[in-house]
Formats: sequence, C-alpha cells, structure tokens
Amino acid sequence: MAIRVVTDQAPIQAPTVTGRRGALGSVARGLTRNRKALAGLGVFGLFVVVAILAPVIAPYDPHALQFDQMLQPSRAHLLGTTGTGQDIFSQLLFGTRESLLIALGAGLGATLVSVIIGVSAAYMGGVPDHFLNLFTDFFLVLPTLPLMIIIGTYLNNRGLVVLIGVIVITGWSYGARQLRAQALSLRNREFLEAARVRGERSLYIIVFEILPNMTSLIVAIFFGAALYAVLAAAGLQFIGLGDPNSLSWGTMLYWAQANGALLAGSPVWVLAPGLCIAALGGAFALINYAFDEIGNPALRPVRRRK
Amino acid sequence: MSYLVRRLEFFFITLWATLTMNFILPRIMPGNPAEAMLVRYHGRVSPQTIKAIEVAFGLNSNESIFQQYLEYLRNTVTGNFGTSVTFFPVPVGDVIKQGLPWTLGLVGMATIIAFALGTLLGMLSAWRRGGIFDAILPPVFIVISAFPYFWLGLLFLLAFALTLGWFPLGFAYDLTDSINLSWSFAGQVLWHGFLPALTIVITSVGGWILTMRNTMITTLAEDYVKMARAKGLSPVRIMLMYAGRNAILPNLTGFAMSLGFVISGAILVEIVFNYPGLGFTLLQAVHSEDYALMQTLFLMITLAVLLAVLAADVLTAILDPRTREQG
Amino acid sequence: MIATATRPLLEVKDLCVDYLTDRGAVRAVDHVSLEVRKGEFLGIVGESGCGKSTLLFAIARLLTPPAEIASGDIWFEGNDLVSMTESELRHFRWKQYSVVMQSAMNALNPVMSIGEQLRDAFDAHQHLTGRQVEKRSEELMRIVGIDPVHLRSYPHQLSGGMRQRAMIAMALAFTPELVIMDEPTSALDVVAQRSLMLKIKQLQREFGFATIFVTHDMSLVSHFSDRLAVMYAGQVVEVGETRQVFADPKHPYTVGLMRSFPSITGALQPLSGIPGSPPDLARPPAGCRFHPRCPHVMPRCKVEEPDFYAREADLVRCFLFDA
Amino acid sequence: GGSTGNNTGTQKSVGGVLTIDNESGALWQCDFNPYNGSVNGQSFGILYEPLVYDNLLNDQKTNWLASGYKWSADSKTLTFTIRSGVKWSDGQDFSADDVVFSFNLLKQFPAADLQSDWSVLSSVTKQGSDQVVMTFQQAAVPNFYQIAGQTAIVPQHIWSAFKDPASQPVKQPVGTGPFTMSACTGQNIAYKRNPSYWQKGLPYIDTVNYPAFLDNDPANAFLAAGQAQWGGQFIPNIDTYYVGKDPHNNHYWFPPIDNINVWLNTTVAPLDNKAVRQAMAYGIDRGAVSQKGEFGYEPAGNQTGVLSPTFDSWIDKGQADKYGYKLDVTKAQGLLQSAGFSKGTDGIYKDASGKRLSFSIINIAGYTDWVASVQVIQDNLKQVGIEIKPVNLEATSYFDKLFTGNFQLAYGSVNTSPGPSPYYELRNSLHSATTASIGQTAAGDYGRYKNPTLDGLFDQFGQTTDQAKQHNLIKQVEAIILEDVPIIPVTEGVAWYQYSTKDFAGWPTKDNPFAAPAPWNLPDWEVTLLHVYKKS
Amino acid sequence: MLELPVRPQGAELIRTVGLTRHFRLGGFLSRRFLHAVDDIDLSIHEDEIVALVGESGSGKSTIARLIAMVYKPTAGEIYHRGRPLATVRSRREVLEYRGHVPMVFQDPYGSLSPVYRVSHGIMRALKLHRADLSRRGREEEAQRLLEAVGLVPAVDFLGKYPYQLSGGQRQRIGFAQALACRPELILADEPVSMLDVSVRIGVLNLMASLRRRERISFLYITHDIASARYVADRLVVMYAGQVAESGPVEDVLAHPKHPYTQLLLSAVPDPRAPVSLPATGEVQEPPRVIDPGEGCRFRARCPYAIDECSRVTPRLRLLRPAHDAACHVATSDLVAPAPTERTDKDASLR
Ligand SMILES: Nc1ncnc2c1ncn2[C@@H]1O[C@H](COP(=O)(O)OP(=O)(O)OP(=O)(O)O)[C@@H](O)[C@H]1O
Ligand SMILES: Nc1ncnc2c1ncn2[C@@H]1O[C@H](COP(=O)(O)OP(=O)(O)OP(=O)(O)O)[C@@H](O)[C@H]1O
Ligand SMILES: [Mg+2]
Ligand SMILES: [Mg+2]
Repeated sequence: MAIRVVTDQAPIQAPTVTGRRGALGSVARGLTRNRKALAGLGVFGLFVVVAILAPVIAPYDPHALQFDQMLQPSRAHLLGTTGTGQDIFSQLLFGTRESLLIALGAGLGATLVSVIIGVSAAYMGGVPDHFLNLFTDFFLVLPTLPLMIIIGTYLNNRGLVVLIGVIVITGWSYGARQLRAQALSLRNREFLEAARVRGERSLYIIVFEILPNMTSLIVAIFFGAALYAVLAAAGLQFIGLGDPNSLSWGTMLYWAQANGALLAGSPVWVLAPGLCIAALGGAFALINYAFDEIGNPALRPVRRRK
Repeated sequence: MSYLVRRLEFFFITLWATLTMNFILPRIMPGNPAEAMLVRYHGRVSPQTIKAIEVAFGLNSNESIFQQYLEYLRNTVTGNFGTSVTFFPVPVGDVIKQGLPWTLGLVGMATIIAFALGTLLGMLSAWRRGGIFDAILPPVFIVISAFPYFWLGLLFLLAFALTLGWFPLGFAYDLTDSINLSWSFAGQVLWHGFLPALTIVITSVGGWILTMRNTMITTLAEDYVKMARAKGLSPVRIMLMYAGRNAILPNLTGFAMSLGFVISGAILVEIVFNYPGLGFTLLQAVHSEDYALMQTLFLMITLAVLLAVLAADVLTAILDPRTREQG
Repeated sequence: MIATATRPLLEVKDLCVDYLTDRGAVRAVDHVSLEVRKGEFLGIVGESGCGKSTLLFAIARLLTPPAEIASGDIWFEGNDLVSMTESELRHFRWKQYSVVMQSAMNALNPVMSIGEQLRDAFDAHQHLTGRQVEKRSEELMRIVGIDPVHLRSYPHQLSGGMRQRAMIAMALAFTPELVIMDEPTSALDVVAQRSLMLKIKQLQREFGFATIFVTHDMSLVSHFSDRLAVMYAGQVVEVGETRQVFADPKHPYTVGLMRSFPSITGALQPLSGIPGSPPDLARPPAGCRFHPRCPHVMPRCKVEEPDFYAREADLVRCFLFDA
Repeated sequence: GGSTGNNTGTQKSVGGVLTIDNESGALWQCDFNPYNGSVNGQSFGILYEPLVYDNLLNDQKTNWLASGYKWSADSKTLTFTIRSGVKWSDGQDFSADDVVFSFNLLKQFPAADLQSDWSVLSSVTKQGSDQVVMTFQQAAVPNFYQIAGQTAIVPQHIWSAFKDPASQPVKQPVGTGPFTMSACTGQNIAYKRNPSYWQKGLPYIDTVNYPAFLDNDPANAFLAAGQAQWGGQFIPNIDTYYVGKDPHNNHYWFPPIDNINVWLNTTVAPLDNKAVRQAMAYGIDRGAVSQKGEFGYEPAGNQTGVLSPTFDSWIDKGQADKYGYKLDVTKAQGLLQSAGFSKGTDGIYKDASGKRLSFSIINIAGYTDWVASVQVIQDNLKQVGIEIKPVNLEATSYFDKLFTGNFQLAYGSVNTSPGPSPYYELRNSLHSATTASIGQTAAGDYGRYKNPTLDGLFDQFGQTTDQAKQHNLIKQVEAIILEDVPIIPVTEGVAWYQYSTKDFAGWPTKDNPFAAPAPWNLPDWEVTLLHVYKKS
Repeated sequence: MLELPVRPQGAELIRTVGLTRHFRLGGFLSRRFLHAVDDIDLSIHEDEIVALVGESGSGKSTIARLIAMVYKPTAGEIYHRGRPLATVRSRREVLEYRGHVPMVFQDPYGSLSPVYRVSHGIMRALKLHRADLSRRGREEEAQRLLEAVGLVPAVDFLGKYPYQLSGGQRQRIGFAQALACRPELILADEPVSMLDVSVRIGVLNLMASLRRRERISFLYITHDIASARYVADRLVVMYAGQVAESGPVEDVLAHPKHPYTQLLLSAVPDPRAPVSLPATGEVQEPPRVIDPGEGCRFRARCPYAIDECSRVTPRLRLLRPAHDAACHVATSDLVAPAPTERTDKDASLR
C-alpha cells in the first residue's frame, strides 16, 4: 500500500499564471515543462500504447495453455511460460489493459467522488460541511485494506467493476480533504463573490468558477488516486481477492505466487509484473510529485548562476 | 481547548461509526460461519456436526437486529468480544492478544522509524535545497514508494533470506524459543523483524521525505526564518526550532492518520514474511466469516489509528500554542 | 554627493540584485547607491514591486534563492558585507544592525513565546545568565511600552501593534547602530500606525540608531524621515531631504506621485496621478525606465539610461537635470 | 505390543529433533482438544489415540488401544477388548471406562462428535473389566473406520469435569500417545517423547516441533531451506524447488486419497441427459488437467471413480477399458449428435430448440490449482463444442451453492472424510441418502443423482465383512458410474508429503505405505512419527 | 461653515433600517456571536457618492454584502426604492435587483478568475442582466463598456487574461462588469486600496466621472479618508459595527463630532499639513465586538468617556445640518452659534 501523507496544511494555491488556453492548458504546460512529470508521462504513455497495441505486439494468445509449463525465458518466450503453460510476455502485454483500466477507472471514480464531496462541503459550509468533513476524516482513518477485503468479500463478486468500486470507496477521502481545503481557500476569493453578486446560480459557480480554478489540484488528485488504485488493486489481487481468470499484473503476481515462481526458479514471472506495477506506480508518483512543483512555484528547483 | 474538544468529538463519532459499521457489514455478508467452518475443517466434518456447532454458536438466534446491536455495543464496551469461529473455542480477545504485540511492534516501530527518518531527510533536503542530496533523494524515494509492499518484500526474502541466508525465513523470533525477557531474545526479535520492517520503512519513507521537504520549503520562506537568520542564530537552531518545528506540525496528524494505510500494508507484509501478527489473522477471519474476530480486529486497528491521531492532536496542541485556544 | 565630514554608517554602491527565474534573470534592484548616516532616519518609498524589500534584504544579506546579489558593494562601518560569509555575518548581525519586518505575525515564530525568541537572540551573541536575560528582556518590553508579562505570551495572543512593538524590542536588544524596517506599520490601521511611528521616532531619538524605513505610503514618511529615497522600477530615482523632496519634487515620477494622493486638508483640487502602470521588471523598458509614463519624455530617454544628477541638495536620475 | 512395522533389526537410537512443515493458515491457539475440528490436527494421534489404527491407504488394521475386536454375525454389534498396561501421560491407568466415557461423551455432546459416530451407534457399554460393546442401529461395517480408527479416546478422570467438551480449551493435554506437549507458543508447538509410552522403546524421536505457517510460501521456503524434515503441502515445481536442493535426501510421494470431480447437477437440463454427461466425460483431457492444473502431482482420475493406484485392487479394468474414457473429441461429438444436438456457427452444440450447451462451473477462487484445472477443462470442452464459464467464488458461497444444489457444474471433491476403501467416497458422493432436494443442504451427492440400484449396492456393502463380496459390489458400482456418468472424476487429490532423509530415516514410502504420509493425515501422522528415527 | 453647499438630493435608492448582522463564532453549536454590524440606519440617494470609512473589521464590507444580498440580515431591513428586500424573492426579481446594485471588489487580482479571459465576467453579466442583447450585441456592448472605463482599444483587452493586465486595468474591468448590469448604485468595497498610489487616483477619477456621466450612485468603502473626501458627497464613519458619525464630507472633516472621528483624523498623516508630532498616548486596538452589552463601544479608548457611556448605547443625533454623531458627550451646533472658523477640534466638545 502506498503511504499517502495527509496534512492539514493549506493546499497549493490555484495557479497564478495561466496560459492562453485556460485551466487545462496551463496544467498541460506545467506538466510538459517539468522533467519529472515528463519522465512520468513518458512511462505512462508507453503503457497506454502497449495496452492499445497489445493484440498486435503480443506474440501469442495470453490465455492459451498451449506451451510447456514453467519454461525459462528464451527467444520463443521472452519471459518464459507460466505454470499452466501460458506465455508470460503476452500476458504482461495484455495485462497492461486491465491494470491501466483499474488505475484510470478507479482514479476517475475516486476523483469524482472527492470533487463532489470535498467541493460541496466547502461550498455549503456550516453544518453540512461539518458532517461531510467528519465523514471524510472517518474514511481517512479507516484502515483501507481490511475494509477493502471486507467489502470485497461481502460483495462476493470479483469482477472488475467491483474491484474498482471498492478502491473508489476506500480511496476518495484523501482527495476530498485536499479539495475541500482548497475550495475553502477559494470560497472567499473575490471572483466567486463577484459571480454570486452578478447573480450566478450555485451550480454554475461550482462548475464553472470553482472547478476550473482547481484543475491542477484535481489532476494531481487523479494521478494520486490512480497510483493508489494500482497498488491497492495489486494488493487485493495478490491476496486472491481479484478474479483469478482475469488478466492483469496483479493477477499475474497472484498466479506466480501461487505457483511459488520466485522460489521455484522462475523469478521473472514475479519480477516482470511487479516491475510493471512499480513502473506505472512510479510514473504516477512522479507526475504527482511534479504537481507539487507546478502548483506551488516555491517548490520548483532553484537555479544557480553558472 | 476547543481544538481538543473538537478532536475528541471526531474521536468518538468515528469510533461509534466504526462500531456500527462493524456491526452492519458482516451481517449483510452472504453465507454463515458454520459453513465457513467447513473450510477451516478442510471439509472433514459431517453435516450433522455442523448443525450441532451452529446451535452451539447461537447463530440461529431470533433476537431483533436492534437488540443484537445493543447487545453488541454492550459487549464491546465491556470487552466481551465473543468467541472466534475460526479459532473455536478461543475467545476473540485471546486471539488478538497473541498477535497484537507483534503487529504493533513491527508496524509501530517501522512506521515511527520511517517517519523520523523521512522527516529528518526531508528537513535536510529542504535545508540544502538544490544540493545533490536534494536532487536525488526525494525523487528516488518517491518512485520507490510506488512499489508494491509485498512485491518488495518477496524480493528481499529471496535475496537476503533464501539466497544469502542473512535473515530468517519468517516468524517473530526463533521457532523453538518461547517469549522471554533476555538480550538474546531481543536480538532474535530484531533479527526476525528486520526484513519486514525494512520493507515498510523503505516504501513509506519517501512519502515523509516529500511531505516534510515541501512543508519545510514553505516554512523556510517564512519571515520568521528570515528573521532568525537576521538575528544571527546558529543554523542548526534555525533549522530545528524555527523551520523544522513549524514544518512538522501539520504533518503530525497526517502521520497518525496514515497509520491506517501502514497497518493495511502490514497485512501483506505479514503474509509474505510469515510474521505472526494481526494482519493475517484478519484476512483469515474474513475468509471464514468470523464475525466476532473480524469486528474486533477491525475495531482494534481503527482504535489504534484513532488513538494515534488523538495522540498526535495532543502533541500538536502541546507544540503549537495556537491550537490551544482557538479553533 | 552630499559630502559629510564623517564616513557614513552604511554605504551602498551600485548594488544590483537579480531574481533567477525560468524566464531569465529579473533585475529587481538596479545599480542602487545609497548612504545612511549615523542616527539618521532614511525613508525609502516606491510603489509595490519596485524592489524596496529586495534592496533591504540585500543590505541585510538576507536574500535567499532565487534572489542573489549580482554586483555592487555594501559597506557597513568599514566592513564589506557582500563578501562576508554566513558565519562571519552571524556575529555581525543583530549586534550591529537589526531588522523589523512588515508583518510581525509572520516574522515571529508562532510556536515560541516572545520571551523565548528574545532569549534566542541573546544566547546567540552573549553569554548571559537566565536571570540577566530575563531582566534585560523585561527592560526592553518596558522601553517599547508593553507589559513584561507578555514575555510569556505567544505571538498570536498579542494584537498587531503589540507584536510590532515586540519586534522592535527585539531589534533593540543590543542597541544596534542601524535598524532596518520594511513597512513595519502597513498591516496596522491608521490610529495604531500613528502610535507605532511615534514610538519608533521617540526610541530613535533616545538610542540614536539610524533607520532605513521602507514604505509605499508617501504621507507616512513625510512626517518622520530625515531623508527620502524614491524608488521606481528597481532604481532610486531621487534622493534628498524629505522636506525638500516634498516641497519641490524634481523627478517627473516624484512629481507625479505628489499629484497622486488627495489630502484631508486644503482645497479640493483635481488630481491626475500618473497615466500608465509600472513596468514589469522582467522586461523593463529601454533607456529611462520611467519614459513610457513620463510627460516630459525626450528622444534620448528612450535609448539612454540617465545617471544621477545633483540639483540643489538632491540627487535626481533624470535627463531634465543633466546640466 | 502393537506391531509398528519396525522390520529392521538395527539398533535405532533415541533422540533428535524433527520439525514438521505444514501450512496451518493460522497461529497455534495451543488448544489440544481432539473433539474440536479446528484444532484436532495438533492432538489426535500424537497425543490421543484411537482404538484401532486403520490405514487410510490400504485398510490395514492394527490394534491400538484395543487389543482386539469382533463383529457379531449380523454386523450390528462390535466388541472391543481394551489393551491393558496403557497409562495416561499423567501416570493414571487407561481402562475400558475411558473408552465408554469417551463415546458416551460424544453422544451427549453432538458438536464434539466430529465423525457422527452416533448417527449409526445405538449404545456403548462396558462388558467385564476390559471389554466395550457397541451396538448399531443397522449393519455398519464400514463405520468401523470412523469409530475405531478416527475417534480419539480421552481420559475420563480429566474430561468428566469439562462442561462442554466440544469447545473446552485443553491447554495441558493428557493422552496415551507417544508424545506429550511440552511447550506451545503461537508460532510453534514442541512435543516431547513420552517415556512411558505403551509401545516400549518408542518413539525414537525426542522432540517434534510443529511451527505454524500462515501461508504456503514461507512453509515451502522453510522446507526447501532444510529447516524442516517433514512437509505436507503443495510445492509448485517440486523437482527443482525441493528435490533439486538436495537430490540425495529430499523426496516426495503423493498418494491419492480422494477424487476431484466435475459435479453435474442432474436436475438441470440438459445435464439430466446421459449423452451430454458422457460427451463431457469423453471431452476432458484428464492428463492435461493433471499436468497443467496440478503440475502432474495430482494424477489423472478415471471414470470408475476408484482411486488409482491407491485402490487399484478394486478397479474392474475390463469394464473401464470397454468404455475407454479419455479425451476423444469425435466420440464426444458423435454422442451429442446422436442425442439430437447440432453444432452451431460458434462451434457450440445446441439442442433442437436452439439452446446452446453452455454451463457455468462454480469453483473456489482461492484454490489456484483448481482454477487452473478448470481453465484446462474449459479449453478441452470448447474443442468438443461445449461452453464452460468458470465462476470463482469465495469458499463459503461456493459451499453454500454446492450443498444446496444451486449450480450447473461444480468442480471439487466430496466434503466428507475419505476412507480406507473406495466405498466411503463413492457412497458419500452418490448414495441418494446423502442428497437433498434443491435448496436443502446435501451431505454428499451434490449432483442430486438418484439411482436405487446403486443405493442397494452400497447398502449391501455395509452389511458384509467379506472382502470378496465387497470387491464385487464395488465393481457393480463402477459399472453404473461408467455408464451413467453421474460425476466426472478428473484428477485425484493426494496426500502432500515431502521428507528429507538427511537426518532421519524410517519414512513411509510408496513401497512401504505403512501410513498415510501427510502430517495432516490423522491419526496416521502418529504412526509415521513412531517409525521415523534419527540416523546416527 | 454651516452653509456648506448640500447637494440637492435625488430619490432615495437604498435605505437600511436597524440593519444588523451577527456571525456565530466557533462551531455550529457555539452560542457566541460576533456583532459585525449592529443597528445601522443608512441611506443612499440617486446620484450620490457615500463614503463609508472606519478601521479594519468595523463592518464596512458586511454592510456592502448585506445590501448586495450576499448575506441575510440578522435583524433590520433594507429598502430598495422603498421596497423591502425581504420581499424580493423570485429568481427574476433577485436578478433584477442584482443588476441594479452590483459590486466592485477590493482586490483587482482576486476578483477576476485567473482561468478566464477578462471578457468572461462582462459577458456573463450581460447575458444575465441584458436578455435583450444578442450574442453580437453583447460583444458590442462589452466593447462599449471597456471604452467607458478607459480601456482602449477595447477589443484587445477583451481577449486578455487577467495576469496580462496591471492592477489598475483589472480594477477597471471590475467597473466594466458592474456597468454591464446597468446599475443604479455600485457598491465599491475598497476598490483602490490595493492599487499603487500612482494608479489609484485614476480609478477614483473614473468613479467620479461615472457618477457625472452615467448618474450612478456609489457606496464607496475605504479606510482612506482623504480619498473619501476626494470623491464622496457624504461620509459615514463606522466604529465597531456601528455608525459613529455621518454627514457631508467637508462638514465632518471640518467639524468632527465623535471622538473616534477626531482620533482618526488626527492620525492621518498629511504631507501637506504642517508637521507636528503631538505625542498621542498609547492607543488600544479596536475591539472585536463579541456579545457586547449596552454602552458606547468606543468608551474604553475615549478620553471624554462619562458614566453614561458605559450604560447607554448612544444613538445618532443630529448635531449639525445633515450631520449626526452617536456620542453622549458631543454638543450640538444647531442651536449654539457656530464657531466662526475651523479651529481646535476639541472646541465642539464640552
Ligand atoms: N521569487 C521571485 N522571483 C522572481 N521575481 C521576484 C521574486 N520575488 C520578487 N520578485 C520581483 O522583484 C521585484 C521587487 O520585489 P520586492 O518585494 O522587493 O518589491 P517591494 O518594493 O518590496 O514591493 P512591496 O511594496 O509590494 O513590498 C518585484 O517586481 C517582484 O516581481
Ligand atoms: N462570513 C463571516 N463569518 C464570520 N465572521 C465574519 C464574516 N464576515 C465578516 N466577519 C467578521 O465581521 C467583522 C466585520 O467584518 P467586515 O469585513 O465587514 O469588516 P471591514 O470593515 O470590511 O474590514 P476591512 O477593512 O478589513 O475590510 C470582522 O470582525 C469579521 O471578522
Ligand atoms: Mg516589500
Ligand atoms: Mg472589508
């Protein structure tokens, strides 16, 4: 599990300098200007390409049980074969699809929930805020993996949707807290008051005035949630709470572990999906890290005169 | 004191919500523990016996759900957590007593070490802004923190225990020893706990480095730090008392809250390292639908986190005079 | 230059400070030369962002990255502050010169009591017993007009004016030669501001330290400063006797400023202000920095940078006075 | 004394520390109650013993706490002569009273009656000083295994004080076994040699350590690293992983003990159609399932339902060959076609109404080998033209569905103890007395198969002690299974067993199967521990 | 100077009666209230600039927000052209009112959303309040408005982002937004306090000219008395949530009746005034008015406080023509002969 550090600190401010293309444009520009973000985006992009092209580049059907079992890596099987004689390399390529889907799906879901709860808490203020905030904090202190295990078992369905749902349920609170803090700091910004005095409706203000100003934080939260989703899904699948027939890195690890791959002389079977998870997670972490710098110019690397 | 009053409110409401959720969740789960017991018995128990056990458990009770809830609350408050189905007939309290010290010890120590180390490194990294240390350390650890705990644990196990044989393959202390208070036993505990702790520390230290670094950088830009420099104070004093002390404050509560995440991760670490803690017990309780055990474990873990949060709040109140008075 | 018999306490020569940013260096202080004599109250005025604080922090050697001194000298009592290392400076600081910042809320450590923060200053420079420190602290608090019980208070427990006074008390701990003040009153309302200014003035008379006082409030310095430096876009454009500058502003910018604020006395007259807005320091205009807004602009202003020209007792950076 | 097969004349020294390596999935609770199903694995056999040791693999019976037994002619009364000279580990004498007490305790507390002895017993009484007479409600010859071989005898002088023997934690066990519990922590139980054990000179081993492993992997690593000598769990790739580490000393042997079947719910159309069932039986490559799903460690099953090689003597080879159930796509498709099914464009057969031959198969998600096996079956049947959709469930809901008949196909084994002859498993899997209507919990026969002829054969088996007659009955049973295909045995579950001969000798082997060899074979592990000795 | 020219007054636009607003302190269970605005009677007429001055936290912005219908009053009523605002309920009526009474904010950096072009606010205001205009019409109107506030060429400015503008330009955009609503009254909450001295006067001049050309009234909130004098007709001095004094600007400056007004005026540094440094004694901080009792809120700082001040809250009294103050001690000039010349300010006190 990732450790996500929660602080009560006022979050990064909305960007003060905004590019010509408005909110998203400035986020994009910030990302492409940051070396760490670029590295992260590069890895992420690579996985996206692999996921899309999996059927084209994969040498074999990842499900086919047609080969000998536990083959060592060779020209024919770049990463060897599994305990049931499937090609690990092909599995790895196809597994990218579901792993990415979980990361992005759960990331989006969690972000959505945190936006709704965080922003409405801040916007409503008063009693609703108090309770929504309590609710958020409650979810924040709940130990997630146990909760996930319990919910996962309760739903008694190992489908992708359930997995994503469980991750969303346990993963939204962190972002909600950050968003609330930033929305609170925005709440008293005069342009919002200006909009209110102008006669805008609350929904318009939230959607068109507050949210665009939090784009950078929302994107950051999305990547944070995606990172969390990657690790959480891997953890759940590893302990066998995923669908063992599905094809993702976490499930591959589960099978590798069930077959004692590490100790039975096929470490590649464990290493490859683990490295992919680590790489994707690392990419998200880097992007997230870069967002700190994008959102808070004070954190940018200092320059020295040569 | 309204700050602490508010935190106490949070403490109790969360506790109550956890208790209630504990009550509800298992009850809406499918299956029943007697069936679950079959799994435990490797299916080698006749159905008649299962029936008998069901009756012995009082599973077919026909109290109303509300009565059950009150009963449950009363039992929990009085420390009567019931009997574990998984470890029938051991009382839940005993099951937990057995694993708790190990989980607390391992996770607690590792987390504190990670926090202390991360905070220190983050502080130094921000202080030496732009140095080599600062350029390498945070990004590297950030990437490492994205590694799956259990996977790293597996690799360590393969490398340091199985291949090199430097560390044991599992357990909390030497297999045949029994718990005692001696230096050699303490040595065993450290030796056995080293790899799992290392896994936790390595994957969690990055988060602390980054948080601390970022708050520290923000703090370093504060006027009072500039002022401290203007006063000609020694750099160490500025770093610790002016920048560091202020930068650490907002992280304390976050640290405590994140304990929940760490405990979660510990479940996987315990499985990988065959460490006799609560994490694995919980997974098992869930698999065998052991209501009582599951509820209590979840409660214990949440309570541990909540207590840590409360402790952090008190500490914050002590360290930060502002919180003592206002909201 | 105003020749004085004694050497000035502080001499700033051709000081330049840059902020190193993504888009290149921003010169926030551009060839500034100044001097402060013993016991003198020097006011520095200018609009926000013209580099006042940067100049002050450069003088106090408190700049942090991305700011850095690009060139120039700062002589303080015959020592070159620019070339000193941090550890050499440490012994110089606070004893010789001290700093009072704009907002005491931010400049006081929120988690330490006023007394502790005072003690820190003492501990860094003198070996005093606890008792001595306490006595001296109480004395300082009384000097600035705060009840010594507040030594045990934390910054947030004090009102804005009291915090500023506590800061000043701290700044006077070693009765330094120079107290540098960056808008110490701008966070206060007029009444409190007035009361604090009077206190500062009184203390200055009493202890004889020199003061550099930065503000953007023209009216404020008019009553308190002996000499005045007017800054525009990183440069000092006019220096002179305060009285003189107000009575007879020379630089077109100063003239414009004088026409920018209404008064509560006298006849109501239409004011025009200065058209246009201050330049972005990252892209300062060529030639005289004021030329785009200047009513007296000459062709030469657009290409050449003016130097200082003496007129009466003042120095003015404008070609109008290039004799 | 009981012969424990110490056929070598060499002097075996007493001593040595033997470590068992067996995933327990939990920390030890240090409860040594043989009547508690979740902990009896740590006490039954080694601490508490049965009346007669009945070898699961070959039905070899060895008198144990009973020195003899005798069935009445109508097979309704069984009389045991209780061994004298046996002492409880606290020094008290063991007697027939303890036996009578133990059985009547189980009658009184059904939750403790793990073997359901009292579902067939009607009374247990003492006769004379050393005889115990058991009467049965009906002829119950096969129940001998449970009653004499699987029921632990506990000391009356201690257990009479227990309020609820099923849940009574027993921290300081007192038994008649060869070992006594000397220390127990959550992670290890240490058993010490019982010097006053009734089989003089036994056991050889001084100390047995039984560590608690939460999961397979650490247990396997521990075993492979040579830190334990006796293993009992699945090790993937065992030849490199375990044997390869020390080819000279590390060995394994996996004797089959039960069948892993595809259960067919015969109440669901078209699974009620014999042709479909037969087609499926011809459509599964049992060898491939065994290879891919189980690494070849669990051998392929056969359609007679009789375990091979364990119960080879019971198999009617002639009949089995006549049917020749093995992967035969043409034959399977022929069967379907002649039963009126036709192949659809998607390659799946459909009936006249156009309903596709598509079934879901429930399975336990946590059993990775089963999940893999089903993948192979799915692959096989797809070639035939039958679609199988795996549904991997949490164990509890799997059992719930399995027991209540709420499934189409299910993968798994019958949930009752195997026994020392094919009778036990086959009866439990197919006798209609063990089934229930859909929605009700069935004790066995989850497929709801009903065949009065078959029931009759099983009933006759229960009434005879004549071996030849028993064999004959089972052969008739086989014929029905071959023809009717009420279940499809796919692979054979085995007793996982690894052992190291580096320091210890005397292990059970394929050639000398004196006991079911896994540490979790109760009470066989006691017998193994009595044979094994430290090499000097 | 009793015969100061009092501008002929137009119709009354806004009148507040006993306007009060309290804020709950602490959590939602707290029983402590901050009295931000207490019992204010204030009126603004057509074609009038009313300046509201007072130190920070005295409740100036709260009054503006109450009038702008951002806050609901705790007690009291606001009348718009005689109609109580409490009866303005429907969305259409509220919108109409908002169109008549827009607001311009203090912070030129904060009052424009950084993610939108400056045209955004103006176009939205036009869309909401000028339903008659087509898209094209709105664009033309936006250009006209920018020209009206002196931003030419207007087309260029409309396409810019706030960060591309200087503070003064941004503040003009704020005024253009307010004008888009076709206002009767603009609530200007410290519209120049964050601007540089040299640009500030330009914005003040803009306000003056808007009043002159478009006949728009202003509620001009500031703590800079000099700038209030520069643009306003009437001056309202607030202290701790209450009106201390109100009257024609020049009259209040010349004859401050309330001791707080006097203190304030004496503290304003004025480079054009003769330099004198009277040592005013220690000055306390203005109070945060939490659950105040009866009595004058200035009494603790007041050199003239009498017994009555701590018992009875002073009400506004007419002390000079159109000029009232809330002080028990101040004397009326209405009956007594007016002092001939502006002299010692203490003269008006006993
Ligand atoms: N970190 C920075 N990076 C780049 N430019 C900076 C930085 N800090 C300040 N500047 C620029 O330096 C110039 C001078 O800033 P400084 O704070 O000295 O102005 P000031 O006169 O003190 O303003 P104020 O009256 O608002 O305090 C400003 O134009 C500002 O834009
Ligand atoms: N929404 C609010 N919730 C709680 N308190 C408020 C709120 N708005 C204003 N206040 C409080 O009401 C008092 C009056 O505030 P207001 O903003 O009206 O003062 P002001 O005169 O405009 O001050 P400034 O000159 O600083 O703008 C202050 O103490 C302020 O803290
Ligand atoms: Mg400044
Ligand atoms: Mg205000």
